[in-house]
Amino acid sequence: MSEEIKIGVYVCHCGSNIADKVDCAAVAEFASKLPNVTVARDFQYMCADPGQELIRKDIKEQGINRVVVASCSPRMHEPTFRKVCESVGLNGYFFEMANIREHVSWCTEDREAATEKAKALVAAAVARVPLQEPLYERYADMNDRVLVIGGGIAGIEAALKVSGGNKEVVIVEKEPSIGGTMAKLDKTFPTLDCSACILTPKMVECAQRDNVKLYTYSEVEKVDGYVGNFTVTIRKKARSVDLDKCTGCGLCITKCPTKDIPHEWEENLTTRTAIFTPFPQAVPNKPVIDRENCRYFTTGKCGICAKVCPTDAVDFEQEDELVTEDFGAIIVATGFELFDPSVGPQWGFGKFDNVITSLQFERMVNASGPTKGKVLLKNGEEPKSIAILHCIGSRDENYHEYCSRFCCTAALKLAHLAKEKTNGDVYSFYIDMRTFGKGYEEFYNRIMSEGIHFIRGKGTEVVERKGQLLVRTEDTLLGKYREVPVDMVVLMAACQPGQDTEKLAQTLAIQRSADGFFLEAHPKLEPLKTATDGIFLCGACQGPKDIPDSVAQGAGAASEALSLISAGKVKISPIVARCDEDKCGGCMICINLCPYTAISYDEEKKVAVVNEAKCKGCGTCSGSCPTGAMTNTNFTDEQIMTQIEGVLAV
Amino acid sequence: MRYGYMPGCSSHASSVDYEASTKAVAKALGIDLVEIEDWNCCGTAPISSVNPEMAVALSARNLALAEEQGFDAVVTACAACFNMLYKAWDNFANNPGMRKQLEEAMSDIGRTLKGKAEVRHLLDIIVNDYGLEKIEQLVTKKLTGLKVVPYYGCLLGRPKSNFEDAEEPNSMDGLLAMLGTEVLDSDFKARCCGSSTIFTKRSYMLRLLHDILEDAQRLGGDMIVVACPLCQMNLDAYQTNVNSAYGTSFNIPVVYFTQLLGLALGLSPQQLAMDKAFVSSQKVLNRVSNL
Amino acid sequence: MTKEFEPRIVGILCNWCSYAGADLAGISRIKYPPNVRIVRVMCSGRVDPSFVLKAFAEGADGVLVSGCHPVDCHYIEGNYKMWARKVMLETMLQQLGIEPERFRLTWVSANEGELFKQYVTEMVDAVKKLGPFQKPVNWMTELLEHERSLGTAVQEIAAGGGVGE
Amino acid sequence: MSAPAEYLREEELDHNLIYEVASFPGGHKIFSCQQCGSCSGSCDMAQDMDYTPRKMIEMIRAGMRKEVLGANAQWLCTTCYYCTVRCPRGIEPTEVLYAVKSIGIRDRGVDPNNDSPKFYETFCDTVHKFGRQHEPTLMAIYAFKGNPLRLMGFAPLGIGMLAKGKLGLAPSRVKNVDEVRKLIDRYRNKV
Amino acid sequence: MSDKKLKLGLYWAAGCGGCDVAVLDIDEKILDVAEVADIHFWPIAMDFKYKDVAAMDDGFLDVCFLNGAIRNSENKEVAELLRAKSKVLVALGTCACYGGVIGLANFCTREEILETAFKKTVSTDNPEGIIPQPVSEVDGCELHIPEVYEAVYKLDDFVNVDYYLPGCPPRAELIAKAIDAIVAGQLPEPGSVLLPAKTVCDECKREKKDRHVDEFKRPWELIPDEEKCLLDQGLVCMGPATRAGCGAACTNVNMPCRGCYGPAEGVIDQGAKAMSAVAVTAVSTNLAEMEKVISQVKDPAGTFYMYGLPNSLLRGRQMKEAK
Repeated sequence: MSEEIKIGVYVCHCGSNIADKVDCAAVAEFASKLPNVTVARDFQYMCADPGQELIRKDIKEQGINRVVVASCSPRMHEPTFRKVCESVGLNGYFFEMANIREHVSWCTEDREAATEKAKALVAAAVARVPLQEPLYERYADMNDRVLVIGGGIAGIEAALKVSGGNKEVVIVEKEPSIGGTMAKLDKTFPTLDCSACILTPKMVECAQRDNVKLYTYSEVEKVDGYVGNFTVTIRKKARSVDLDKCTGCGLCITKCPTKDIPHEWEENLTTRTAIFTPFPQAVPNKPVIDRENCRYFTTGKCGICAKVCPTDAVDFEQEDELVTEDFGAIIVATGFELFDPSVGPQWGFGKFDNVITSLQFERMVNASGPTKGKVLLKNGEEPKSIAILHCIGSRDENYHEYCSRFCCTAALKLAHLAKEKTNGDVYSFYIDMRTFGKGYEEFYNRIMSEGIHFIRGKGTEVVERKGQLLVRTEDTLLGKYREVPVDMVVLMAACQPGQDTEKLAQTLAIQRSADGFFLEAHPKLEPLKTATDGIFLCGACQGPKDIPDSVAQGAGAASEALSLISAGKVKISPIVARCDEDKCGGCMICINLCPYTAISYDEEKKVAVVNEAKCKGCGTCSGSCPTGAMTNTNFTDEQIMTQIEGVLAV
Repeated sequence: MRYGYMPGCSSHASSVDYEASTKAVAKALGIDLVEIEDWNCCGTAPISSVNPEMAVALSARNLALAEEQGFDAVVTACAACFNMLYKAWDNFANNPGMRKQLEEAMSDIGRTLKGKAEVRHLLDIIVNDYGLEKIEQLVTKKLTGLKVVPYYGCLLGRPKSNFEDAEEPNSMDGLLAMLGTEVLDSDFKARCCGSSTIFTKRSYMLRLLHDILEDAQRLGGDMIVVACPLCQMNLDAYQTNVNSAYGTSFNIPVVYFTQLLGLALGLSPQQLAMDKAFVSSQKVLNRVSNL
Repeated sequence: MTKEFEPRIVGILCNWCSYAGADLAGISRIKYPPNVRIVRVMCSGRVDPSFVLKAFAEGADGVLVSGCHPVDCHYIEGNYKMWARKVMLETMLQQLGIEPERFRLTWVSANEGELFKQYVTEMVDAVKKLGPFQKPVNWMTELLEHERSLGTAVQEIAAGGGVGE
Repeated sequence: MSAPAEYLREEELDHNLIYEVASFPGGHKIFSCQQCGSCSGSCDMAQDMDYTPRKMIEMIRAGMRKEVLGANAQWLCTTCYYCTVRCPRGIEPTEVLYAVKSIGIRDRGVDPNNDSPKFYETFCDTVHKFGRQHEPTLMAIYAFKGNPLRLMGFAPLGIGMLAKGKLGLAPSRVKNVDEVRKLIDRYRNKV
Repeated sequence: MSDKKLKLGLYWAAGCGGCDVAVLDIDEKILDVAEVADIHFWPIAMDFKYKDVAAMDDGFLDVCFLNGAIRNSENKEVAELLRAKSKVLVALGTCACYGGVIGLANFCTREEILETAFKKTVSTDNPEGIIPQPVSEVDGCELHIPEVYEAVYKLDDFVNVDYYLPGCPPRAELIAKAIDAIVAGQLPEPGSVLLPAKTVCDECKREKKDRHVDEFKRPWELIPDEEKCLLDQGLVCMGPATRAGCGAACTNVNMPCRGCYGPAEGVIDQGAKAMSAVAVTAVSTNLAEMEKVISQVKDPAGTFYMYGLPNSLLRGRQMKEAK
């Protein structure tokens, strides 16, 4: 650098805030003798207009090209003084701040010691500032399309809200239809309105809006790029049915000869055909062929569906298709899955026919479900007594330590439905009744009045004695051991992260918390953001959530995405990592260190490459770069080491 | 792997039959079981009740002896010894406070414990180390026609175990099926027989024994098969007490898995001390061809 | 009797938690010993062990590195990376004859002004007990004496090298 | 006759009890009990206990020392460990009850009509003597210590065992029995 | 360069002599050297006396290759003498450049070393426990031997060095290349290292992949996979933090790099950088687990400063001023 370094040092009194404890004049006097210092002043209020003007004047008149302000915390006024420099054409990063208020005057008793410490901090800033480089904030273009992964109620809500803001949105759903778990429910608490009645219109709207594109039976394969400029590869699994040609008449389904496949969507309570639509209100309401069970695919013979199809829509030759789309923001709404209670043999699930999960019971009481809304035992009879066991796999260190949150109220709803449908004895075995939502406690009150037997004690074990199911528990309020004979047991299985959560977390480079759900950027203040810019969360993929919460989050995530893409540009901080290709040995240590996957490896040059748009400037890579090739702008090794020399010079 | 054998106190008294059949079977299979020199009581339930730390320390001495004598694993056929030894090993390995305490206790008696020797149950050794395939080649008599109810009790799988499931133990099932028996699955197979409190609270414990025996009878089992001397003693010797208390007439032989294995390997009932049980198994065995 | 030994301790603090925590101590007017001189980095994950060695080489009597609590890192897990370095650095410093009390890694969040004070106070007390970090250590004197004794003549000769000029 | 109305008097509660129990191996997690009753629901003996295992834990937590040590629950525990493997909070009720038994024996806080402590101490004494258990000695001492009639109760079994050669009459001994004694004394004398 | 023959000097200070052997290893190239250069000083090969050097004019030697560190007053005097007599002084080998393996002596005091060398080794036969002194009287005569310094120093601690050619020893072809460059007058900026700026990883063919270590191992504890990066396999390898030039000689034969070519360009403390890079490969979110894994690296200072302790920020073990 050929230009002569001229530093201006400004020591702020901050009224008496600093001056009471620090001899500001002495500090300025001390600074004036330091190398490269051209002017050193002390002043009442540096952040006020006259103070700022002082700096501007010196830059203009004395040719000051480096500025050091000793005042408050840089977390407070660093941007202010950067702007001051920039207003007269000096790069904002030729500025350094010494914190002599929070770190000196306000926390030190002794005036002499405080002055000494202030001098050290000023010396460090003066030592460091000549090494600082000009840095520039930059902007990248913003794509204004939004991807929603997951077409349950949270994803649907998010998509509709984004679309309502006149932005294009794409929903990727791995199942053949959108709708998610909510589509399987019968009634919804606490109002007991029919789930399908409130969900179906929203599903249909997704299909009808022009700016909403649905990819059902599809999965996100790969995500490249960064906030504002994501490039996403989507795998459209071969449906074997041409959606454009198919009218959804259903003839193929009635003619399919393979009819004994367990119906997953019906929680295996019934069977389905090999070509099927999961449920009557499916969107799109068009079938899919389950190739693993289809005779055409397993034996090469059959093909009846193709023969009967009036529009020639069945296409056995269809293959998985990879499509690439660009987005500015991504909303993750992949929901949850139900804990498998057979993991704990004590509950008897899988061992006894009449021990079922909450979702199975939900399908049973649903009028469009496999039993047409009747509660039936395996032998076709109606149960005279039903036990509902709370906390199966929740609040249990052996399975999931967390509370699944919605099951208590859901159990109340199921207790109500069980009572209503069978008029038998209904027992609810609970540890604590957690009915936290609006109207939920009132709902609890209502259900209690319906004559349900509430037993405060975990249903620990389900055994069969002489053909009778017994629920073993302690009635903890009475302090008595009880064995309750029942005909049917409903297990309120825990809400747990979906199986593909881990894979998706890797694909998206977002984090998961210890419980396996996706991790939000801040549990209170950024519940919908992830640590990766431009990727948002909503619904039960972040943790157990009921419908009202999922809907609220869906709308919230849409708002986050809209607010981001509406800005039109992505601002990129100049404090980033940079790799000196000449020095980089290509050891790849840094690549795994980066939590934002901002560093990649250039196979050809055999060096690390930083994507500055993804980089957040933490400097962890430079902290472990063995060659010094990776530098952290404004926090280079040299700058920090010089600063260390500086603080120790006094 | 060198196995250091810990017979346990009952091997000299109430379970001489288990001991005899264990040794006979080990010999027939060629498993080298060398008795740990100078082993002591494992510190089972009654001692744990007096002081749990004392009990763990007693087991720790056995582990220390096994280490000193160069064994890689302590093997016991007794579920209670297994439970205590495993507890000592687990505390030593995973509970720093107890580790320190045990180190002190051991140095006090001039021993050192490093936690090198594993703790294994004989059933685990036979089924998992030796393996069913190898045994099958040595089987000379299939026990076809025999209906057996394996009974595991509590301590093979609980609270912690290195080979058995806590809720659904099954190590014996495969072995017994391979020997040609029909294996019946009892809901009570992992329930407790109450042996640790039989001396002090007998009247309560008979209920537990009754339920186990009743289920075995319901299933139509010819005999109950066990892998623990306390289970055997309890279910066998107290059957008459159960009968008089409940008005039942159970007469179900309770045999050790080693005894059935021995029979299949061609050993005689005498070699396997099968005459030591209170409820005779002779009738049942006579029914099975070529025994 | 001369003035009591006042150690000089270099504090390397992450911007989001510990630097903010130190700010909070000031804002709350919490008084603590003035011996720690703070250098700001964006994340404790930025702290290259060389910085710690550099501080000692420059005569610091102690080095305090502080970051966000585990799981709270603003950059997700930079603090875990510093922890990894710290574990190794501690052994290395010990091998280099530096007492363990002279280097410390702490977690201080943005609302833990009191805790910052506590750590600083503890560290200052501990280092005071140890006394100054010896610089130069005795074998360094040799080198420094040599440098002093270097006549200008030798320096000129030394500087004069260069082929073909 | 109904018991007089009682309430828990704070001054009669022993808040140290839970710490004492927690100091035993496997006792430390007792603080996190959520009182769900999984232990009692898993327990084959809960129907015969005066206080269920869950209630025992709550009473320990409350500091009801007298009631806890005087209960029969711990003596009915068969140590089958179902509660331990099923506890959702990782508590080990079996170990908690071992601790309660141990404290009871040490402090002589057990109901005098309960013979269990005598049996357990006799068991311990026998091991102290031989280093191993010897059933005939155990039974003889236990009987004479308490009610001699009890020996009669066991007699039929004993005779049967004798006939089967299942009572080793000569006790098997540990050579270095001093070591075993030292270990037993170390913990028996521990307060 | 004029058509006059180069005047060459070579010297061996505190070192093992391997560098001199490396010079000989340039094989027939030595003949080319002889064609363009006259060797005026090379005690290991020819009979010269210090007084011959002292008699030279300052700057008489065109180039002097000096290997070995500075351990005693003789090393230092000769280094200073040669500096004065040479136009270009090249620090040859890691000892001269960075202190080298013998720099590990800086973990001990001079007293500890002398005690060990003259009294404590098994083979020592020194009943009177005599430790040689710089000045002693033998048969009425005063005997002088060089004074052993408190520590090991690198060459540039005492004299200005023009070029650095590290390596333990530097590969013969690198020496040959340096001589070529001198002859051709194509040397870089004074103060440079005559090696590529990259690191050993750049020359190492192994596949680097997961960059996560669950367990650190010593080389004898496993037979490493020949394709995969050694660090990924849990071996502490200095390759990432070591200057290229050796052609990854060690990792090619399944041994981890020990760092003998010194720090990467511009790096102040090779050990600290290497340590930082190696430590983070064990990062997990379980602090205790991490501590366990990292503690498996038993001797971090000895490992990471094996070749460069005198060149590190702290230069060696910090020893209190004797009271």
